[in-house]
Amino acid sequence: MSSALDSRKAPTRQPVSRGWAATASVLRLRELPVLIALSVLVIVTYLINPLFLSAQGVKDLLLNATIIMILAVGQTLLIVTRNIDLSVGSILGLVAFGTGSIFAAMPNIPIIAVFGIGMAFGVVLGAVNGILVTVAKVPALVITLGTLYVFRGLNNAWAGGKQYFAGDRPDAFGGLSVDTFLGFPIITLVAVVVVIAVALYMSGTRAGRDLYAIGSDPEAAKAFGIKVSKRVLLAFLANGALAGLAGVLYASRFNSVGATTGTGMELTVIAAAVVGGVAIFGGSGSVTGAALGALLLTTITSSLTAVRVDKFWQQAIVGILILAAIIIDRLASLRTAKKLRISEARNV
Amino acid sequence: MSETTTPTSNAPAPEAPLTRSPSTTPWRKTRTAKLLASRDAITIYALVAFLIYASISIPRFASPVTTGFLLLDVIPVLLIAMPMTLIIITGEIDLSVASIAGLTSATMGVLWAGGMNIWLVLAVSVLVGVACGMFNGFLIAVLGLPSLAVTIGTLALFRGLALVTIGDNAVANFPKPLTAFFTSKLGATGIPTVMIGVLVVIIAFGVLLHFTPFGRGLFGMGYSKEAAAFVGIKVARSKFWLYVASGAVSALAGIFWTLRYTSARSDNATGLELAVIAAVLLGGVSIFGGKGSILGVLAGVLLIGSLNYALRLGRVSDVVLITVTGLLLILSVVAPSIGSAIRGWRHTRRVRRSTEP
Amino acid sequence: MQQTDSTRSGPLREEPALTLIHAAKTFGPVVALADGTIEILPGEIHALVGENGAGKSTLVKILAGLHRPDSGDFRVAGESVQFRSVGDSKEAKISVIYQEPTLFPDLSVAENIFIGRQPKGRFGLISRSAMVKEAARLFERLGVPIDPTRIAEGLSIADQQIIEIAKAISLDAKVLVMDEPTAALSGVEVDRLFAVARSLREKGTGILFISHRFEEVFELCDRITVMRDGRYIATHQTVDVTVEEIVKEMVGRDIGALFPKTEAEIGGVVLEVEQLSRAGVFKDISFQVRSGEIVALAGLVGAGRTEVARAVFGIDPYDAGAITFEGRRLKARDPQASITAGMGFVPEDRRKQGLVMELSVARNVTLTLRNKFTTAGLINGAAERRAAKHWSERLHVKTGSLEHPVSTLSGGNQQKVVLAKWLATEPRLLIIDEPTRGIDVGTKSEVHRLISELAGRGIAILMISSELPEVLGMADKVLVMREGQITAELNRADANPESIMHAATSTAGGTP
Amino acid sequence: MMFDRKKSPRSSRLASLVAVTAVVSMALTACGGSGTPASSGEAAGGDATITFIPKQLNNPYTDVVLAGGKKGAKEAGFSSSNVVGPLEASASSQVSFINAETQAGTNVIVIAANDPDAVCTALGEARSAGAKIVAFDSDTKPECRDVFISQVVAKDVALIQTKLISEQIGGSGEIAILSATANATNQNEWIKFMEEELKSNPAYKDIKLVAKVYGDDNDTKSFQEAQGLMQAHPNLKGIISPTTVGIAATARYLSTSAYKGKVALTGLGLPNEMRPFVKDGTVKEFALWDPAQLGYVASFAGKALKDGKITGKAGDTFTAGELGERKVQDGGLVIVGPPTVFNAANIDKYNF
Repeated sequence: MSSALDSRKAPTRQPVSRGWAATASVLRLRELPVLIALSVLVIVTYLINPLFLSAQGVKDLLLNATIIMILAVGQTLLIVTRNIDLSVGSILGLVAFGTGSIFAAMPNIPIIAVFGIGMAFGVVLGAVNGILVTVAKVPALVITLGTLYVFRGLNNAWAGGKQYFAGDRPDAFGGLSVDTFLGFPIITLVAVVVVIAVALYMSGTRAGRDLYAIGSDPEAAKAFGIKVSKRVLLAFLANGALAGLAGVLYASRFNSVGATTGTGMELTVIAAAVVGGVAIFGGSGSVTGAALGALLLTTITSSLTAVRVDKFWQQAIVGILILAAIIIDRLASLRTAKKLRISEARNV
Repeated sequence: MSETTTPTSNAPAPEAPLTRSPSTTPWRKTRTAKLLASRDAITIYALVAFLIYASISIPRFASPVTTGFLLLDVIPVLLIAMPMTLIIITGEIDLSVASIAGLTSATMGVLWAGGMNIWLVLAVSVLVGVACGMFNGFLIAVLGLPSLAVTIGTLALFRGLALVTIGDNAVANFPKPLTAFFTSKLGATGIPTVMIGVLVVIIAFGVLLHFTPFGRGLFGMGYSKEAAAFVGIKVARSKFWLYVASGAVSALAGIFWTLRYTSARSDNATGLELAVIAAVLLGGVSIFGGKGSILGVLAGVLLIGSLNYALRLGRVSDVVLITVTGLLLILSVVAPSIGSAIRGWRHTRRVRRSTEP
Repeated sequence: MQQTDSTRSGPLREEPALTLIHAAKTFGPVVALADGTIEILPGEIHALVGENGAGKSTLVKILAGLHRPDSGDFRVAGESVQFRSVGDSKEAKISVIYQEPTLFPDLSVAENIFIGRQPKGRFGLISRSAMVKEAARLFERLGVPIDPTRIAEGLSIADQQIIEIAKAISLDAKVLVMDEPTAALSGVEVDRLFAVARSLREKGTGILFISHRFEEVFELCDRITVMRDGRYIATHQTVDVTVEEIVKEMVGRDIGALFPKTEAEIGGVVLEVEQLSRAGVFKDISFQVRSGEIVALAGLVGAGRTEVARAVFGIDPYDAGAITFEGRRLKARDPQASITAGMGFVPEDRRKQGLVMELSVARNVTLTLRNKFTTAGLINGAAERRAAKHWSERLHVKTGSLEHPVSTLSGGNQQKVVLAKWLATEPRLLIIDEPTRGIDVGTKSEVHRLISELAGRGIAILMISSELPEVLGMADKVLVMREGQITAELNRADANPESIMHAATSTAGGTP
Repeated sequence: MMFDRKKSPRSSRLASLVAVTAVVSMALTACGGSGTPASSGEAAGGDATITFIPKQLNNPYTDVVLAGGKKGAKEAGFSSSNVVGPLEASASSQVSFINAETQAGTNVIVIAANDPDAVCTALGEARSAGAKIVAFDSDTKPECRDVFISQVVAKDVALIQTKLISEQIGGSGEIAILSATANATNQNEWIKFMEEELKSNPAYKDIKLVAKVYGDDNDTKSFQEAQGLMQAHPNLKGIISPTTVGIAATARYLSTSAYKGKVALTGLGLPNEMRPFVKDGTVKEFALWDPAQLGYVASFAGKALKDGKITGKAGDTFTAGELGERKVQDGGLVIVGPPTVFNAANIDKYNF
């Protein structure tokens, strides 16, 4: 018996064929179930209501996901390091209103400058979170719950009853969320570029990998010499910048920006990341997954409307989806653990 | 019984195994001082200081009317904060509480409109809350899923079910005597009659947390689930029942909400979860688990509540209120660590200086 | 097994790879290190020994750049250095392997080796394939079959240490510090580790080896430095000293026999385990423990010993079989029922499992007794405090106040709190998993004597130990496990190192 | 209450005490500072006070209404007028404001109810404490207030919107309604009249109402509801949105989509918000009354109630400043004035 076992765990691993390894690693991807769910959803909806995939339908679908997608990417940067930002909705609101104010004050300002200012504003707000979390060493959950209120309060104080409308902004700015390039709305392309850039950073740079290490075991990361505080602070800044970008895009797409813009968005964003396979306690998950999660969540809403499912069911279905995502993750890790347990026991 | 188990002469302990010097175990010298300087005591001081200040400087604040309106306002938060305190002490969280309250409210509306007996309606509504709690508890305690993620999911799910249940209707014609009861006051004290029930809940959770073996176990679990398991604490089972309790109490809050405002709607109590958590953390409960007290939380809830009410009485905009709530929350966690950071820095400098030639 | 080659002639007098002279470090009022002095030559294996609290860990952390010494002279390759961070230490080619390896569980094995300096490929992005290839090459060189692409979570401690060593090799470390690397390893794994260490020595790496196991120190190391109470005591050529001399320097006095086994009267069966099985973990485990008897579960790490004990106590589930305690069937998965029945469990990981580190000494002691000090369901605080005081004094727990968190106590005192906690329940069976793991020599014999005494009072003891001398010295009966099964049941008379190792490994040289 | 905690340095305790006290006193300073503005002279010997509680603060429509209200309060002779209210329009959030006003002894409370029932108990308490209750914009249950200031006759509002949509879609086709919250009293009443009119009026026999959706007076939500309508109902010809937030969001969606000019949109909107959409052809015509007048009349009604000139029963009359005399109708209803229809020709004449 033991010889049979021995031969199975032969020390020299047979080199697996490259093609098979690639296929296997694709199949192991956590993003796969999300992608499948998304495809099934789109196809079924299309079969019931062909209008769902009309040019306008696709455009709406992508536009709906754009802002949540960008926010989910930023959130992933933080969740991977075992942090979280509950204040993104408030940051988005402040930046969106700020964008409205800028155009009101300087109607001829170049649009690119507005993006710059919006993102810089986001960075400043992100820095408030990041500095409080890293310098005072207190949990991000509590700090950003606090800044969720504080930023919203500032937004209300600043905006009061004032709202800026699409008509107050240059047409070219609003046009960003109307015009398409190769069938894709321009702001969606911006989001895609953001996703790709951050995904490359997270998987292909040392600093990006450090983020995973930090989330995987913060103490070990410190012992290993990774500059934990610096990296986490940078993640907060990046998240702030992305929330700022989302705020500017919000102002481009929607009609009014005011005191309550972006309220309650934080849970949708976190839900998108969770559905996309980002582990809530850090260490694993990808930006692409989170972006797909955002796309899935927003698409569900649209397709339920398109197939005329009672709209009251929408929120319940979103809830079920989140639960399904974490249960799937759990089952997968249990299976791996069991496999490892068995092989460990024999591999003495 | 406790006397007999206190080991005396027949205890099977080894007689003085080798140790170099017999130890002394001083007990009392730090206990009182520690209690007086503890994190939750700070919140209590702040509450008392604020109440004194408000009574003196805000016209009409010091009156039984204030007591009544203030308490009516904080009752839902106060109720839910109780199980939330216990849950956070074990190192978990429940974000779905407000949605459970909403679902309860929706259920009440539909059943009452459907002609069910009001007492039966109330009973079923509590059962709905219990069922929601069991669902959370099953996912978190039995399947071992992270509570933060699970309850974000059930936050959406339960609120969604509330919408499915009652749609966009509102049911308002609850029996007059019942709704009147929920806003009635105890004589001239201004204290709402329902506070008696709320007090029972508070005392029950306070005793459960601080004076029972179960409560002891919760603190242990909050620090180390594994160590807790080794001393026979039923980690999963304790958590499960905490979530059930949370569901049941959230249902009570939902019932209170519905009858106080005589309106059963799917969006009742939306966003209450963040208010509850903010109050609990302000009351000195550690988000990492293991630390906290019911008394501190009580002070936290009342501090936010009375601040709230005082500001409204002074017609200060809610803008100030939410900003202040946020700042309080941040400062309550940041201030101690800044304090200790400064201490640490001073110490290092002193050592450096003394050792450098 | 390897030949002891510590007779190798004294190293050439060359530039030391690292010297630390009179280093001091205080934390508030606590002096962690009063005089840290060590010299590591290239191509030597240098042992650092001392009791717990002697300052070894602080010294290691200074070398690692985690702590900055308040004073003292620190040189690497002759150059005076001031490490401000772990990065500085790495820069100076110092690699530290901690007792509990610090891998990132979510990252792949290859990534764990190369974190922070992953090889770059096109466009300046990390080249995963180059990384995996390089890791595979390292493992090949170390002769271990670890898949570089798997995630680190779930790896055995031995494998984790190998990965740490691979990391050190790939860093081209000039000094390798190993803090108790063998504490959790089985015999075979220790041999593998030693082979690697020796080959590194041949290549000129200076190795600092910290261990409580003298046979290892004497087998492997060239020189030995002894520390006591935060101070440097002496450095010896291994060939010039004996274990007794070293121990004397460590404790500052003579200590008695290491394994003070006293004969106890063996009574009736307390615990009977029949055909206990759990898929993939252990199978058909049957044994009995009688009152006053010390039964040792021996075997290699990962053979399933701890898992059996956990299942018996009710922490883990089991698929089949029965556990009978004093004639009554025990419920599965219910530690509380086991405690009520009269069982206690001193787990191997004191910090994570044995104690709630942030809770006070008193709370820890009475945690097992939560249900005893109650009146009408409510805790009687006074009775609880009396019990805590009583048992802490009985075991001579040294603490400023019973209100202090357990984390402020020394390792030995913490272990006493764990024991106090269980003795307070007046158990009739005590399961002790690795009773002396990470405990210094002085406390070690104290713990051994305590266990003997407990057996003498009629308590049944089920002891899991990876230290053969401990097993041979203490046990009345030895059960040897291999791959989840009991392969031998030896009486005290029949138990010897050969018989146990044979049963534990079965096929000689079963190293993969 | 004896739980163990990490021994932590006393100074950190002190730090948090200082911090908490600092914030609290800061809040109080704010309270003392802006809480009782100089204008509100409580002390002026029993002079009347009035407080407006809108559905939600920081809403442009509300701001116009309140500006009118403030103006009216001044002219009517109130010694102080205040605005308090929740930041989010939820059913129960207005109650604690009513409570605080009750305690503050405010003479007249003017409220736009988020939920006709939820505010009733609190208003009852306010009335028994001597306050007069004027509902405006959105009614409470009739027994909970003294008078209700309505924009226009509810039925007129409904009819003008059905008329506009019928004209714009040429009298036949599918239409949908995008409303505020599902419980909004006034919107629901209008929708009821619209449905009746569509059924009973033979001129509308070819118009089919296919959907009613709710954007909760939230810009994003309304936007997405509009989008959903287009997808779920490919043959949709027109949308009625009887709420200012809803019509603006829908207009924004239509103007940025392929449906611009193909799907008609009308309803109730603010000219300032709708101007670009009227000019770019997304919206042809829409309606609204002058919101400022609503607040203005409410103030005068409140004063008349306070002075005992009217009691809220049918037939009472009072003078609403520059707008002249107003008469209380059945059910305590006071009508402000007829709605205006805005289109490209006249929209630039209005600034609200």
